[in-house]
Amino acid sequence: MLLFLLFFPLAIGGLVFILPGQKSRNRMLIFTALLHSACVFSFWKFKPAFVLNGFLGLDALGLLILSVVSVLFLMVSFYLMGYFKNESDLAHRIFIGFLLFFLSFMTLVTVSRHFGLLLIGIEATTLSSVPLINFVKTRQSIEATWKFLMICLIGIALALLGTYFLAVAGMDNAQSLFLDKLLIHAKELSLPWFKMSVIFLLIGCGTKMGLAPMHPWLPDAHSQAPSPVSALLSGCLLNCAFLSVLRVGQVCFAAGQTQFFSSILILLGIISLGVAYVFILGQEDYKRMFAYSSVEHMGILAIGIGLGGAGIYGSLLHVINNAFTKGFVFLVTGNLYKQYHSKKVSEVKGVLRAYPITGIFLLAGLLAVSGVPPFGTFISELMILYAAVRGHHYVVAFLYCLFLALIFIGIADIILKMIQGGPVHEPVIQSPNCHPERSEGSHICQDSSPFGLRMTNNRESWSMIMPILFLIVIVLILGFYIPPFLDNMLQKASGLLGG
Amino acid sequence: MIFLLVSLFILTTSSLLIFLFCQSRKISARLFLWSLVAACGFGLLSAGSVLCQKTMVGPLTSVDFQVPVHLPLGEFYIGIDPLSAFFLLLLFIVSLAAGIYGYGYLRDYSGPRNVGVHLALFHLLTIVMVLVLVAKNAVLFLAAWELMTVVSYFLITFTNDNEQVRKAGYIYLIATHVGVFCLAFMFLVMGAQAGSMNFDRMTMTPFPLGLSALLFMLAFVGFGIKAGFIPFHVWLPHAHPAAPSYISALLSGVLIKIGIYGLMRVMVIVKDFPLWCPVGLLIMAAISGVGGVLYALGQHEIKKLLAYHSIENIGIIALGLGIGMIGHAYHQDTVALLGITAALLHTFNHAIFKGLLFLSAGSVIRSTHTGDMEHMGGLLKRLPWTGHLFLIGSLSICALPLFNGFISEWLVFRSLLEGVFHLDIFGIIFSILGIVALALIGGLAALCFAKAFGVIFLGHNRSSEGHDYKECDLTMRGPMVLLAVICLWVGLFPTTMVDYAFQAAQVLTGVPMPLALKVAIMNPLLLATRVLSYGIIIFVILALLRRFLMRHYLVHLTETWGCGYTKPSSRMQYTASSFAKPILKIFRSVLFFKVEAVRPKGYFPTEGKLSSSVKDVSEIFFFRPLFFVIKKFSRKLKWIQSGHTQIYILYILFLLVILLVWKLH
Amino acid sequence: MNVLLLHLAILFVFPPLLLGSIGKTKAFFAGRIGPPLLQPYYDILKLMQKASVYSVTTNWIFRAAPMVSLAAVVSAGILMPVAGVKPPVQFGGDLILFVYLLALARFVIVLAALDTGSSFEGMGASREATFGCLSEITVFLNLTILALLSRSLSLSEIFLGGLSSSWLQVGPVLILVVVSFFLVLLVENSRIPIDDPETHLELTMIHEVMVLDHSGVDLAYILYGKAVKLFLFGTMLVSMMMTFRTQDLWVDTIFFFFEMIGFAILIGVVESTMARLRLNKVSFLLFSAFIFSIFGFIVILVRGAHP
Amino acid sequence: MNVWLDAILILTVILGLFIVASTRLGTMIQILGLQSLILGCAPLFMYAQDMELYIVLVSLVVIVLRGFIMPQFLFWAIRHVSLRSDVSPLIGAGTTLLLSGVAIAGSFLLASKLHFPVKISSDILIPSSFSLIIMGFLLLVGRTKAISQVIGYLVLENGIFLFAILLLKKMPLLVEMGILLDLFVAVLVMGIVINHINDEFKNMDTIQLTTLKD
Repeated sequence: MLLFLLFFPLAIGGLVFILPGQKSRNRMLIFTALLHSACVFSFWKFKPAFVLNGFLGLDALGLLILSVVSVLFLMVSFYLMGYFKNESDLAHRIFIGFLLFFLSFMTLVTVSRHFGLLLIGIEATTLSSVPLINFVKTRQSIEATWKFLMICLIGIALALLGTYFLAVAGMDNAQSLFLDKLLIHAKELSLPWFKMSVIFLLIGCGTKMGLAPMHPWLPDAHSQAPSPVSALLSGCLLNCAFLSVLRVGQVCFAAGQTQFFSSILILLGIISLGVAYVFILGQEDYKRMFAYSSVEHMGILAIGIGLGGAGIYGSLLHVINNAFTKGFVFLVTGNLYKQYHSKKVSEVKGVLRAYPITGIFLLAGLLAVSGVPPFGTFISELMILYAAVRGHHYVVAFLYCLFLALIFIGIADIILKMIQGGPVHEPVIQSPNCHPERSEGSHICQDSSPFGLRMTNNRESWSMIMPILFLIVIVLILGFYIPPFLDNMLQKASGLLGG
Repeated sequence: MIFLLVSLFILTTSSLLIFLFCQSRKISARLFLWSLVAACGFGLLSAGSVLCQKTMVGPLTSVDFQVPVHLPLGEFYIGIDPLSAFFLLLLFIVSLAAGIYGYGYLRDYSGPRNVGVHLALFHLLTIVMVLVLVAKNAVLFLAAWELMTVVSYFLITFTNDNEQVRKAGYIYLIATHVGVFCLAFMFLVMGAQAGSMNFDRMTMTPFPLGLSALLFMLAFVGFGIKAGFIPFHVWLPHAHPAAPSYISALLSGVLIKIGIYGLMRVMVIVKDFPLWCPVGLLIMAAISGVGGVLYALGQHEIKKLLAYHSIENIGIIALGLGIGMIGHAYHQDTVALLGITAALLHTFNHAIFKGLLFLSAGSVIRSTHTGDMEHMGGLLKRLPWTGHLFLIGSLSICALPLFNGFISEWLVFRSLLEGVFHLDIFGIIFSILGIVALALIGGLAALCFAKAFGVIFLGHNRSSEGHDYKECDLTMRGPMVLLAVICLWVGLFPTTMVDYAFQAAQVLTGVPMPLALKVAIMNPLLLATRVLSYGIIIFVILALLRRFLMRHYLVHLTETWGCGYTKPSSRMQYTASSFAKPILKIFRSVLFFKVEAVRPKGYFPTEGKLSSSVKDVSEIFFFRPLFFVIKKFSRKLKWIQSGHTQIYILYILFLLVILLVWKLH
Repeated sequence: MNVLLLHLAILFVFPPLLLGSIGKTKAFFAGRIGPPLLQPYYDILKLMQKASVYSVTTNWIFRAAPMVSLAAVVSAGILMPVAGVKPPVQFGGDLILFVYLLALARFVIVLAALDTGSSFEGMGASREATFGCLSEITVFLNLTILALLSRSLSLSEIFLGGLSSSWLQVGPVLILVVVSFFLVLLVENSRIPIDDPETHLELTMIHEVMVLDHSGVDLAYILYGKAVKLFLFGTMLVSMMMTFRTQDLWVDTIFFFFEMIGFAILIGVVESTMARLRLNKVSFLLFSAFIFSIFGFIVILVRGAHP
Repeated sequence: MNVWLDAILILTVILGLFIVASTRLGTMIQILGLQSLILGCAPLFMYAQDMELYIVLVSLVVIVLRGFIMPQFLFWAIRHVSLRSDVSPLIGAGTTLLLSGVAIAGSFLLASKLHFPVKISSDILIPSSFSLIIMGFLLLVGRTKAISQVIGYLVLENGIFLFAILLLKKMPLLVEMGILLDLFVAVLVMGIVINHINDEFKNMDTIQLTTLKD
């Protein structure tokens, strides 16, 4: 079953390269996504067996992340139907194909039970997301791709070294890098090597996860990629990286080194919050702003895990909330870009008036991103704060509150500027460099009439609204009510980390 | 309880319906009106039923209701005890009045905004405020509180094409949301102590003094921002002029009171604080009261003026609360009960008359199209209803006898005097401080409203262009009349409300009210009202005498005596700024009172100019610099994201080295 | 019953006589014979028979104000013990009501002044309101001190023997209170050196300028109200100082009569020996009064004369 | 046999020094290829006593992939580039050399600090791998040409592989192969991206890649 889950998207991805016709490719994409999520949800009922003599297996953590990935991917693939209008056939082939590869590699990350395999999966996700980020080959996007590639590869190299250290640490007992074996023998690992490995692994996976100060690739990549891709990056990819951090955490918990592990994570988390505050305040590019808010939320996750106890449950819950929130927020930015052809905050005005639906979505985005009820992020962030208070980490709690408040100030300032007031009447014309997403840039010529805005408003197609709506609804529901099955799963998962 | 649930149900469904029908304004408005009336009716029933219960079970009788919804920390657990009921009472009254008024106000609104959505939001605000008042679980409380902030933000920025309005809304959102973090921190500390987020459990658990001091400070900041204590009041004077008048009525009548409610709720949960906490509260209250009214004196924008008066009245409320807490700390039940009762009653009264004032100010602005008092004058003839209602409001807010403000301020004074009698030196000193502050507040408030009413409604009209002032219609007049009637009712027959206030106060003090004390409080009030009735009789006699004496003179009318000036013009009247100048000059050192004058020169003088202004200290000298520093700091650090891949790689290396050194030296 | 009647009689009949005797005193110092002692009564009666002129600018407020203020002042008088006679109404905390009734009286007159829309009356109103609200604090503070000394919150208990023991205990405090109260009294009743009731140069006046437009009955009411207010303050001052009472009603009344005359003469002396202060000095005067009573408090707290 | 192994290790380190020292891209790539090739042989010497097919396989793949294909590919990637030397590096060649000398010393020190759980056939293996890693970082940080950064990355990877030799037996074949494949694909992708850079910017100086910042 797992193998099917792995190789089916891979195969389809291969098939897509030779498949003619965008429609059929889109259908293929959606079909795959549907099947994938169907399988994943069957796993909630029937637990899949380990395969490849224990290389692949699915525990609560993996299942959690996997389902998030799968749902978000499904939504994004729906969104893509309305997103691509007219771009070159080849580009489309490549895009869809690598999208599917990306999916399968993310699946690999979530199901792998072996550290080596885990890292292979992560590196694979990196490589397969390169063509997606570099979809429109402008200078900025190439630069972003290059940075993304270099920094992530280096990070993963360090993580690889870390796994080797882990193997060395377990040389005379665990004898291998299988997660389960390590968990059993965790107590006998030789400490210095183990600690070194943890440090390397954390830095490596932290780089991929976008924790400051390894974050610099993140804002560039997210802002330059096409919006659906940014949604996938910050909704799925970062969580996969987070999963690898959690795996390290599992071992540390088993080895009784939680203190060591959590101190590092809390440090990184606080730094990320600080960095997010610095760059969100007075940010001119709204996609960059949301990217930095991803950094912030990764920081929150790290802090939650570091605090332990209720914090682990909280941050696992926050994984879900944040993934969907970020997903729909970036999709909304896609809509915005379609309508305004600019990522500059200063050139987007009066959204709420000109495009009511997008405006409301953006508003929901503001509230959800900054953890305002009734959105689920509120509960999860509150739980993490609770963990901090419960554990008497008053300094952490204080900094957490302070930075969240400052970040809210920044985000609210920007988004309120965008949604309120009267709409700008003349559409904004720019030099082609300023809008990397050429596929969307192609609308400009039609829009350069005073009524361009109205016209684009009509173009706000259902396929670009429904997925966003769906995601928003999920986050909303999670704010009111956590269904028991999810609760059990979260309990089980946090149990793995000693929560 | 069932009544409350019914009214909540009505509000929820109708708000949804309104949202659905928001395209057709007619339907949505009708729907809004009737659902509001029904819901508020049921709500008042529920509040009344709790307050009227004459059970000897003790003060802490509360009716509960719980929905089995699982959330990690929170659950949907609500209940009404007298304290909540008391606030529900004023909430429903004011939102009823404000809602009906708003219905009339928006009837001929022809702007770009969608009225239906606005009305739905109004319902939503009522719902969440009710939830805040009845929540018995900290997380539910926080969520409702946060929602309250957000929804009210959208109501305030109804006309957000205006830059001013956007700025005001932004300040409001920021201020209150920052406050929320303090509250979250506080409640979580409580929860961690109690092991549960339910208020009942928290009330059971004892808190060590140090912790309770921390909690008090957090609560003071968190709730104080909402309630508008100086120096956290910055959002108030911006938000009120920006918002539509009925929204400001709701804001200043109910929303900021909910801050007070929160403070009281914390006092219910954490019973005893170290003595300096209530003393600090008293001092802050004195500062807010005096400062608020002084700033109000310096304002010439009618709604700004009213906003600062809200700050002043919050100060008065907190004076009562503070002396009550001090009495509680000294175990002087008389002082405690009196003070808290006074605070509660003044909360109610202020809600009523401030609502009245804002609504009437709204209809003034609506007919004059300006909020600047310097362009008004002589409106009493043109807007008789509005004028007289405003007069009643200002008489009440000046706490003059016959009106409700007097009753509550009398109680506050009484409690402070009791404090002077029953406490030791330390207590006496602060009671005296309170007395002085309150006396000063009373005098200044009278001065300020003499100015406001006189300049707006009396004398000649100052505005250059002739307006067609049209008086507001019944839907706007009705609510104002309702509020005015309540003002007079409480002023002349205070027993009922005082009784309710006692009920609520017992929840705070935790001791049931001894009957003797109740009598000792009630009797003077009754006697005072009797004196007032004597006064009325005397007035009638005088009036009759006057009528009798003037029976065979025909009254002849002339111009006002211009003291020898041949052509007195309306511009020669005393303006608002000149009226307030003497007192402001006396306090100029604290107010940064400044007068810029361009004097006319030469034989054929060109036009001169004279304008006076006061500076809001905490805004100008604290918050603006603070935000400036924050922004500057973040701009200073932008170099981190330099764009060089090599540098980024260096970061990774550095972190690696640091961690290795830190962890494995 | 007859006691009650006596109280009301004194309250209603006596006040203008104070004005008269002040006038006499000043005339004596000026070396004139001056108007007869009962001149104020004549004035009031004369005004009552005259018709009134009203400005077209004004509303009903202008006409109602004199009556309201007089009613307020008189009903404040109902709380005040006169000549050792218990007032008709007394209750704990009536001193608050007392002050607020006087405030009401002032408030309506200020509104009436603004109602005329005249620049001068506006000026007067502004000054009156300003000094009024400053003096109110001191009045409250003094009353609080007296309440603290006599352990009660009602005027009648304070002034009917509540203070008799305090002179022996904390005499200096009472002296301070009396001084500051006297200063406040001058301000409240707009006497020299704060304000000059005789001159009619608008710019220098405070109270008089407010009532420039009133005429006929209304002016009569205002004059009478002024007299009653002065009477009330005088009563307080006198009964602060003269705490000695024989329990015989009539003797006390006679005593009181002479005390009040003495008070009037004192005012007259002050008025004829002092010059009018500059307006911006008035606030200093009020401030010093405030300081006096605060100082009194400190003495009390140090002496530990509080419960 | 340890002598051989040590010789190989020392040789790799020295080659690494050469790479660090040289500024001509061509030579760098060639030396890199040579180094990888020698590294590929290292396992054969290390596990000379108990040779297994699987080890031979791994080392063969390494020799082919890293020794021959990757260098060729890198040459292909820079085929259009006119200016073939990394002028104006952020850190000059001399400094880099000095630093790498320090790095070598440091890594020997570090390796002596932590003791390896089981007996290793050569005690300079770990230090040399560390020093290769650090050299890789030096290149990554110090050079501005995109291609030289790729080379730096590869040197880093070589260092890691050197370490991995120790664990060759513990690692399942699947994982080893996966890692190698990943590396190979990574180099491919890098090459492609470098091509894009060439097309867009007309040369591959990463100094131009600094437009995205705050």
